[in-house]
Amino acid sequence: MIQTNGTSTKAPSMNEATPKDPFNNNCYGTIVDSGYKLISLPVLDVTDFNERIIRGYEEGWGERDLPADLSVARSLIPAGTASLRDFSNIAPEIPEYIPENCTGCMDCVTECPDTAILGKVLSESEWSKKMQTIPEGDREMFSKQWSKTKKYYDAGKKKLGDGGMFNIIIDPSKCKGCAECVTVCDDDALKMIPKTDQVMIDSRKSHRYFKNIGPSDNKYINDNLLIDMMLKEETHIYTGGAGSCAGCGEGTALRMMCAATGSKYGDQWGLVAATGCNTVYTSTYPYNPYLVPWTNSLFENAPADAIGVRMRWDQMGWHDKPIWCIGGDGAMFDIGFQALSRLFASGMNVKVFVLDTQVYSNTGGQASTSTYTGQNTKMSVHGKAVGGKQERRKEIAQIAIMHPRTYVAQTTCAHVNHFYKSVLGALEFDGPALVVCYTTCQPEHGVADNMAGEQARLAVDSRAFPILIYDPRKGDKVKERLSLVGNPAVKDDWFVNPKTKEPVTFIDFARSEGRFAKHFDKDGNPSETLERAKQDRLENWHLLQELAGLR
Amino acid sequence: MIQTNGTSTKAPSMNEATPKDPFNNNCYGTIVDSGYKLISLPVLDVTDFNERIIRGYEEGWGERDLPADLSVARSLIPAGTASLRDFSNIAPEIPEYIPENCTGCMDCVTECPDTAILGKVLSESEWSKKMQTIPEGDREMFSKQWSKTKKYYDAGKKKLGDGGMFNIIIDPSKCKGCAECVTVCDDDALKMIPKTDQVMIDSRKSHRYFKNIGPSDNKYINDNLLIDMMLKEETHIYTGGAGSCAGCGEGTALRMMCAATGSKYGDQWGLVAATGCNTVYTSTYPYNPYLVPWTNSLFENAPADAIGVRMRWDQMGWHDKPIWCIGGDGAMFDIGFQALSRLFASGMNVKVFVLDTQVYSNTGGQASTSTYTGQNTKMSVHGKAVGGKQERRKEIAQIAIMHPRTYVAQTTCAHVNHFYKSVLGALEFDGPALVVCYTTCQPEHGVADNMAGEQARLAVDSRAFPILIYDPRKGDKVKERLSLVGNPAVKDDWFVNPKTKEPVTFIDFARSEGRFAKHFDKDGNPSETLERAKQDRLENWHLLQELAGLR
Amino acid sequence: MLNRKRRTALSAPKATHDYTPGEVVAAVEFVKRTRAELRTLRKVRVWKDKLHIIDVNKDYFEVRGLGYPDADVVPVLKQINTAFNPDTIHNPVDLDYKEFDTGRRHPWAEDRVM
Amino acid sequence: MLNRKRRTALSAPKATHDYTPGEVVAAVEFVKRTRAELRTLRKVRVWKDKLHIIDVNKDYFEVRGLGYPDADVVPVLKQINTAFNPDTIHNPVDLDYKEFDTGRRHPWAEDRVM
Repeated sequence: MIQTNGTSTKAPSMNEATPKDPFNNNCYGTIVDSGYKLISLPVLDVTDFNERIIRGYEEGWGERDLPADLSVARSLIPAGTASLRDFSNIAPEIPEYIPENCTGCMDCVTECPDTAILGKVLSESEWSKKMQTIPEGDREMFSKQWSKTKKYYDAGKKKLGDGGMFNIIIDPSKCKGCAECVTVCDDDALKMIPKTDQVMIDSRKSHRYFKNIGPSDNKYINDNLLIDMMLKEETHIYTGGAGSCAGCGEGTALRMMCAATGSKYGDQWGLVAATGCNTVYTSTYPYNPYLVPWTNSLFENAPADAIGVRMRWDQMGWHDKPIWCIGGDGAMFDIGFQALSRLFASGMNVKVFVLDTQVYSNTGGQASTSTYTGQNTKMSVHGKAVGGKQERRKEIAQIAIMHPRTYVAQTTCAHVNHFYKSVLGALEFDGPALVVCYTTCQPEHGVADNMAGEQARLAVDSRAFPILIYDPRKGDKVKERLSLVGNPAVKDDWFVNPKTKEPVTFIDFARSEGRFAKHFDKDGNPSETLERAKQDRLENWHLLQELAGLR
Repeated sequence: MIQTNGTSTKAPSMNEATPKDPFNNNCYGTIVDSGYKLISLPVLDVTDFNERIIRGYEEGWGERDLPADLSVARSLIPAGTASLRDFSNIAPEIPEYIPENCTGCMDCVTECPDTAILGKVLSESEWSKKMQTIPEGDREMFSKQWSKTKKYYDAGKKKLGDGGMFNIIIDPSKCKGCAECVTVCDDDALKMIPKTDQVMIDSRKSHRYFKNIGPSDNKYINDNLLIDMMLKEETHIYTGGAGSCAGCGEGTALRMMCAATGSKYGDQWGLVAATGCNTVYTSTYPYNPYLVPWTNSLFENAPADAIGVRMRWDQMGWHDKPIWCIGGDGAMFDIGFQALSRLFASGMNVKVFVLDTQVYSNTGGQASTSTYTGQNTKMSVHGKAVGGKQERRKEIAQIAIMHPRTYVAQTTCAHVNHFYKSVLGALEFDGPALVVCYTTCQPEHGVADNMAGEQARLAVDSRAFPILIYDPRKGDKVKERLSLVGNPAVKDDWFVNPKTKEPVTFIDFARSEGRFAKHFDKDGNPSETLERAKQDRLENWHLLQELAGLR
Repeated sequence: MLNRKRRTALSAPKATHDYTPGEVVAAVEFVKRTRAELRTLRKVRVWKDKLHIIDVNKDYFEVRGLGYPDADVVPVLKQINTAFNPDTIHNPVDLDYKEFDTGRRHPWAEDRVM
Repeated sequence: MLNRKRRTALSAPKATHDYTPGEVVAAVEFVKRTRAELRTLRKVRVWKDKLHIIDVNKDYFEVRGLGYPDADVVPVLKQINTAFNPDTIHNPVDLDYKEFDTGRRHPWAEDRVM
């Protein structure tokens, strides 16, 4: 028998195994099982919502047959209901783990947009005992998925006398098959395989056993190694089951931001979201991936909304509970920019996280002020007369730096340590903070589903999107406060790609994405507009170098 | 007989002498007479408007008896109707000119908020002829108001063989008695005197003769001496008769901006105004001081409105006609900031002029993000618990500098040459430009009516409001583009006042204005909040010094 | 230019007061007359041993025998809203006189409450 | 760290093609098979005398006898949306091979008209 979570009744709970979900992969908790996130509110009955409304949608009759009662009419969604959503059947392939190649680097776990690939480390002695709890017929299948890495096993044996057994597991109910994890794995420890019946049964069982055997052993987790934070349950504030596209760069960004915040504050913090893709895929009724309080008012007023929440929380004495205000470039560079600026001027303790896809992704791809020169979008369509957007990109990071005492970072999910430092630095700062995160939008950028990390790295390498951290506490000059560490060849105009020995310019970045494809003639020569875009990016890089005292 | 403008009919035109206005001081044209600014539009009959609607308001029966016809309902106002407005009776005193002390510096003409003090220069030979046209009984009274200055007379005689006779005249129908002209005169050539009947008769006659004798002789006007531009009729785009407070700093700023633009473009340009004091006092029905097209949409969208006008003008081939978008700090730092930022990002040829009073003057004195720390306003009332505004001032100039290729200036009307250079530089620049002008708001700042210029100078001296010009064409580094020339002691923290030998800090500025009065205890010691404000201003100055390569 | 230019000499005072040490009340009472007999006040010049209260027309009152070294100068300066620093007002200075502005007013609706 | 780390060696190619000078069409036809027989393409490695078309699983096709000095390498690289610079592709380089990404796709509604 597969052990499941919760008590057994005649009608199994949505958080238990069911005939449709025989190994209870659709369930609360990420590394270990958990009950529903209950709440004491007269307007929201979590158990009723999850058992009745989620069931209606999961079984396919919700939209037709759910009564228009108060619960539905209020449109409130309990925390983490996306955990109960089943995505098993949306992709034809799934990653397979090859333990003998794994180094335990945690890149795959970190970069997954869907909380669908998980890691765990146990001491060998504890692991041996746990393996005995696995049904005999599955024991070999499951135990051979564990890896003896240098990082946990050899180092653990040396330091602690007991090696750490390391495991990577796929949650087949959440994986969308984007292959981002396979792409970021430099150790050939993951590959895509077809979802045969046997593959799916083994995957579902393995995920179930993974959750049953308890949490990671914290003694193998080095708190200074930020990338290991996802070995802890409290970092999994953003569950799988959100409705974002396969490989969505935003999903990863939100997961990592939630992980860093969760690592310090558990679930004692909140989110105010500006309308955009992020609000659609995290609140498509009745599915919510967040395990912390979340609200969405409008496109334009998220920072103002967050100011209001902050004031109320402060009145209640909750000064130490962080509030993140999140939105896309459309919301933050454009429509809500004034509210954002007002927030910075207020000096209030609200953190802002921008999912910068350089386009209004949600509404069909209109140009924003973040859009690059030459980019082909709605509102800047590439045609015979005009080749894409002609304006220059607005740089919200530099603008934020010029506001009174505001912490500012620009980062990407591909720069894991820089990302986590940016987010943790924002949280530690005693005032407003802005973290602008480059995120790939596959359909609007014109890149493959597995390319979010690679394209983010190329954006940085090509000076399309320099990373930076500006910390007002670091001295009394801008050049002491602004760090460009993390950008390659930080004193040069361009970084030289060691794989081609050629400088990596904005034109090289443009060659790799469909949104700029029309700028190249049939011989591959770039347009005059694209040359201007390259110059624009160089000037922007020069400005940053000057501000950082490097020029 | 006093000669008047226009043809004589049974019912004299509003642009002619009337029993109420026997010397026709309320008339079109500033240095010389002019007819109505006619326009060929089916929706606006200028002559009917001026003769019927203006007459109704000037004679006091307009609001009661004017029919609610289409003209009234449309709320369109012809150009320059404020010329016909009579302010003779709103102040008890009026300036008197003392020609023997005058140096012809043009400060009084330049700084008047109401186009009520005018200058003229004629060759002595022409002047002698013109004096013969003055009725004999008034000839001595008028001719002794002319001055033989070194600047025009001595230098003219030497260079041209004919000295320039210089005259300053008060328009008694427009003067509000603020005494700004007397205050800025360092030569004791102006003083305030009571408006006795004789004083008013002489003043009205003198103003009439002044207009009758024709324009200045251009050979005495050095185009490189910017302050002399107001000797030319085409610079008087902003007429007297606007409804601003006595001594309003904004009135001077708008006049000077209009003068500089008029000096290059005549009346071939336009204005888009954001709601605020400026729209109220320049369009209080039926009075309009502008001689160029003007529009006002909303508080928040003036830059967007200006983008639309620009696009249409460009479609019509009017690429070379400038558009100024004007607004207060409420409109530009706050409510319309997003539209402003969008305009900068567009790269479009629209110039923005901000009347920065550091407070929502029009709506009764609420704090804006431009308000200084410690300032006592509505929304930041000074009380026992909290001493005025606690936030720091937002610096829109630095923020604008971080936008793509935007010309930026910060200036004041007290720095005449800097002001004119800022405005002319903005006009010459082939893209978006921002000119932020410090302007005193007497009732909200708590200073006397005559203090606009003095307080603006002190704002600069005390680093409350550093002046700057940032010209993106001046090099490829910020430090090459940003000039702080014009600020005193530009390399030091504080300027030392030569009249006290003490450093002039923000606290000294605060001592001089009622808006900060509550920060001083009965012994004159500043509050902790004010010390923070001083530190904030020093840090802002340090930032500018760093950006300009001086630190 | 609207800038620190030459200042022309002032003519005779419109009224004078001879300060007697300890009699600051009399000096303040004298200064109160400026409200009525002078126009809008512009500035104050304070010598070691006298002070001028000057209006926009450069007419002025003179108080003799009271200068910046004296403690009693403070209430006189405060009476006319002078912008001076009480910490440094008495300091000696290598100048003929110190000069201060007097343009401060009560702002509109200063005591308004929301 | 998600960064330039060691690359493990590739195993044997899933298919090979021997390029004959002048027969670029055949090489392109071979490459078109990658659409079906490989997974999502990841990158291309180009030696002086051969090239590998590599998918996300690091399975790959090999074209022998065609390298970066050859003019015919261009249509082959273009066929699979390689991000390379045609001005410099043929330049000699002090590297075993040059490596390029192949992740470009048509963006959503690329040809939409407002």
